[in-house]
Amino acid sequence: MSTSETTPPPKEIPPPKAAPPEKTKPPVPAFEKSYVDQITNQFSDDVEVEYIKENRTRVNVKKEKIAEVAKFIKDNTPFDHAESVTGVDFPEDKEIGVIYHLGSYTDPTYSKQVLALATRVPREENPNPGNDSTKLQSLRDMFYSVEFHEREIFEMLGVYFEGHPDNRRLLLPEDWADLPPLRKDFKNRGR
Amino acid sequence: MADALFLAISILTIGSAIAALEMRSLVYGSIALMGTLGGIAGFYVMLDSTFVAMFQLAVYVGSIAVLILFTVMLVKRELIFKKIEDPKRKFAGIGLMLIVILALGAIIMDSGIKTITTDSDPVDFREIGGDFLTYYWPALILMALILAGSVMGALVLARREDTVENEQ
Amino acid sequence: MAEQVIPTKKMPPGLQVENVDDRIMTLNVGPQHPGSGHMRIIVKIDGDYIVDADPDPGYVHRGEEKMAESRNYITNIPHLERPVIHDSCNILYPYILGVEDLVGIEVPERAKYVRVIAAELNRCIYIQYWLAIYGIFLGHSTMFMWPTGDRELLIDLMEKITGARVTHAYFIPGGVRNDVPANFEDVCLRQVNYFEKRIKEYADIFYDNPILKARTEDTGVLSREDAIRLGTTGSVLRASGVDYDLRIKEPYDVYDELDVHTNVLKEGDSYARSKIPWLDMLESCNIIRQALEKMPKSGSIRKKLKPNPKGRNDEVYHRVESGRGSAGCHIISREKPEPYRLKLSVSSFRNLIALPYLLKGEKLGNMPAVYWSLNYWPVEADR
Amino acid sequence: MSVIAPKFRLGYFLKGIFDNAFWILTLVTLAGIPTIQIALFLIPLPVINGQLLTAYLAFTWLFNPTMQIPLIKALLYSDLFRIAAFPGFGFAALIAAGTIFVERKMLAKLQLRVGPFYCGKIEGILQLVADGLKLISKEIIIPAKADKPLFWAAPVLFVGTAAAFVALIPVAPGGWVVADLDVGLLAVFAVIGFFPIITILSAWSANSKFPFIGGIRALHQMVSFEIPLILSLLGVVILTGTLNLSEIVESQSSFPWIIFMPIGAIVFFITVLAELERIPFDLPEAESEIVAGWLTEFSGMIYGLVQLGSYLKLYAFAALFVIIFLGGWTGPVFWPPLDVELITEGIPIPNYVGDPILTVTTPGLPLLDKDPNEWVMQQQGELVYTSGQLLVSGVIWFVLKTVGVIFFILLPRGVFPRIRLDMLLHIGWYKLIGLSFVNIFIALGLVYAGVIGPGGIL
Repeated sequence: MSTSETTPPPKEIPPPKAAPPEKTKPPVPAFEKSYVDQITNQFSDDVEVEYIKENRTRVNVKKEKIAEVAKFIKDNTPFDHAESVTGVDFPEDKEIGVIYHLGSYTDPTYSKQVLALATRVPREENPNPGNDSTKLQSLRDMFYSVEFHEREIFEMLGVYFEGHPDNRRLLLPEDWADLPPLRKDFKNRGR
Repeated sequence: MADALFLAISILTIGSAIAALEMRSLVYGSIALMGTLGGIAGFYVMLDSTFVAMFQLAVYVGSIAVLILFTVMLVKRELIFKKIEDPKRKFAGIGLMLIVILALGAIIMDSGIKTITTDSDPVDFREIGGDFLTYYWPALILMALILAGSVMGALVLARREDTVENEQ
Repeated sequence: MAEQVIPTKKMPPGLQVENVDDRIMTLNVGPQHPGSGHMRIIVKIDGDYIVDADPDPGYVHRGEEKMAESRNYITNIPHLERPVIHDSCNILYPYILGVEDLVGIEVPERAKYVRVIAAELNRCIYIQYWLAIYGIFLGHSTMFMWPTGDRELLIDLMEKITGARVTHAYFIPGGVRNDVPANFEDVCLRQVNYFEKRIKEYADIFYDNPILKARTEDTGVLSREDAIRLGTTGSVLRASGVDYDLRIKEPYDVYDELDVHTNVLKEGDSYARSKIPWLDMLESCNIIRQALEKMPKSGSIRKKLKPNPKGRNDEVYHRVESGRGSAGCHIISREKPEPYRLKLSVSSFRNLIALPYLLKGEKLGNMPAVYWSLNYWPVEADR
Repeated sequence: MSVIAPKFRLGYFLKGIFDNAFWILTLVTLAGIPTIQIALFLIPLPVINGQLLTAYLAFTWLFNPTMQIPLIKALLYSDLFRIAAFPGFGFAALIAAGTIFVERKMLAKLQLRVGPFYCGKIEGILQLVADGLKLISKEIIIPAKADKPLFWAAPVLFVGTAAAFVALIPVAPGGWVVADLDVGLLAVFAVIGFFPIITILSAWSANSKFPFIGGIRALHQMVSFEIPLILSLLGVVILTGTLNLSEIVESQSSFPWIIFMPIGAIVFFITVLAELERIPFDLPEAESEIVAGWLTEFSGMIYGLVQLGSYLKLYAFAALFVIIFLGGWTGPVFWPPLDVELITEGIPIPNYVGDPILTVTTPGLPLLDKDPNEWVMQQQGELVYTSGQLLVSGVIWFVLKTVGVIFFILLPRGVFPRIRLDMLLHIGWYKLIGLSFVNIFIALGLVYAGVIGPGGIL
């Protein structure tokens, strides 16, 4: 399957932060900006607005503050459930990104909005899932629906979620001993 | 023919009774007990009382044995196959059985039951039924009502237990 | 809940039971079980009551997301519809919308209507299949045979449109793959009308059946608050009284030009959850008829796409309402022909979290009714 | 896969054939023929035309055309024929096979199934044979930790008990029943009581979880539905004053009991559905919950035996319903009654060339002659009618009614979903027992009002 050899990952993938093209951006939508501003006002240093587009916003958070920000969002904005949790491997930055997509069922005015709450955790070359520094606080107490998603991220990318009661594997076999398969250095056979 | 049949049924009854006591597996023991009860039904058939024999089969083999089996299967699995080997108790039991058989046999032989002869016809179950429906009808109705009442009562009791369980 | 440290040695979950009371029996429902689908539910029962249920998906895990990272945007189309081949148009829809967003291409008006018609037909096909299995799970073999029979009508129709019976791969960035046949409007209208007449008969034999009502009403009740808290979607959510349908709330393509109604029930039990898809089918028939009426009779069916398109340096997240609920697709793109990361946020995976929650405390006889009323498709959850 | 074994040698092959032939011949000579002779010694042989039928005479008469009819007649009235063929196993198995056939065709009609419509040449009758052959030829797999003696015994006992049930069913007037017991109905109850035991034993012996849950469910279901089953039949017993099934049928020569006790009939029908594990009550075999219930570990012919037993049981219960509530073999009769001479000896027809005798012969299965007992009984005034007065033979009426009841037993499979265990027990213990008590009180009321029953006006 894959090897955990220490060949450097290919260089052609530019990191996302490294390319902020300064073009004439479309005007920032007011409604989306209002609820993002709530978060930025509360956590001025720890959060960074990635983009505010129509119906879609993204906020990058430091990994230590993710639980606090999530609790603030849960308590002060109508976002009440997590739709999706995406884990992305960035071998260039030696980081793994975790993106929570939050939505709202209770407030009809927010029904189009999806707030992406993103963070990065350090990545290790020789992963030992659960026992290395690739750890993140679980948002399960704030958004219960991330339970299975976080289990999936754990097995697919090796991000251990502290505070998650059930960090077993979900989709992979119980005796999976290889690299977490969604990391970029896990090579598909024949590709 | 009748003698041979009697012998066969006796061997079946007594043998399966001994087996019911001696089997290590409780399930097989209860199956042997069913054999015993069935053998007794065979005796009733030989005595020309099929009515009693069928009741014996329906009630004892059909229902009581199911209850016994059901109880046995709810017992822990280790207990079903647990060996109880105690030769002292075994011999004491056999001796006690012999004493009881001898005593009962002596009493029966002594009581003169062997010499009783009667030519009157055995009572047919139809007559019993007819009497129940005609002369003793109040008793029948009373019995039916008591049976119905007891069933209802049992159901009420069972229901109360059920709701308690649900509350838990 | 107490924090649980990962055990160093992974045990199969079925063998992890220690110090369990003798009253509790562990049943492995699946993967070779007629009532589980392609998954395993580890059920612990105490008498007739389920005390614990642990879903264990992953038996049909294909690694679609990993596969998508090494294929370009066009060659990703056929394999991304594999998770739900019965609902292939709808499972492909968010990906197509995302790719159109990334490469910046407009879709012709006629193609949008064709897409809506194909998506609604496919939704009916999926729900019929789901309903058939729901019927046989409840021991109602007539309800197994009728939907599988009536489903053939729409499959024939889809075959006329796309050329394939099940896996269509019909939507492409910039439109649809090929135009509908010549007399398509008449044939489609006739088939859909007959289909609607047929599925209305299901009420007589299935949905109004007193035994079915007595059996599924008040079982597996999911309250409105819990449905929101668990983040469920689609029919499960709408059966619990939350009015949330992406076709209305976030209209994509031409759904904002059509008169779409959604079906919401308040009860949140298995019966309501099983009735919502059936009502959705009737609604789909309405949508198809409207779309057929409003569809431009001629025009381009797709925009010309330059070969091997590259995305821009961005990320997009698009959602559609599939046969089971919201299907989202999160594409992180670099300036490359293939996506950097593609995440399918599918409704089955989101609804699965409600299964252990609902099964705890139910009777064992309710397990199939509750499980399949979640509108769960194991292959989709595994991806 | 090689067709011929690699070590194949013609000499070994021939030697094997000769060995087998030698051993078969030896065993037949040493064991088979003496067994047959002992059996012939023990079996009481009939007297035909004043001659005791011996084995030698039987072989001789087989080729004598004048003696073949009496020989067959003697065979028809022998116990072996009754057990094996007509009222017993063969007849029931035929109806059971027909039941499977009808079930497939009917459900195909109801459920838009295409397979059974296009199966095979002659309406797919050969499909049954193919199924049977498949079951016979399949390997019998026994779970590793199963209790082997019980696991083997349970299907055989199941079929045996079902056959014992069939043996108690009379199908035609004149004692066409294998076991004509005075307490036939009680014997039926006794036999029914064996099914839960066999079920729970087989479920326990498989040493597997799903069969065990299925067996416990079957036990719950059968035990709780046996009580309303027995109680619902007591009303008829009170009215007829007999437990003999043939006499119960004969008491319905004017009207069937379903007219007076519809409640009992409904209760009995529902309990029959539950005892047979048919579809609204097929919890012991609920495939989406517990794989196949107590049949999960059965394979090959063991499974086939259980299926055979359950279809025999289906026939027996349907026949019991017909006997008790629908009047058994009674059908429309000639009215006014025919002359006795017309039935027995025949009336000479004047001005008719040829055979001048007009008789009423009995169509139906007791084809060749009327039962001699029947005539005697009629002379004694015990029978109101004879089979000669029936428009159609009683057996045909019986089969028609039984098939009708079987149809209604099969019908819910296309209409209802499965119910849950607690609903089932609730129906059994609360509703059906109460209704059967109502039925008993109706019967008692009819008796004490003097309308019907022993000494009643009807």
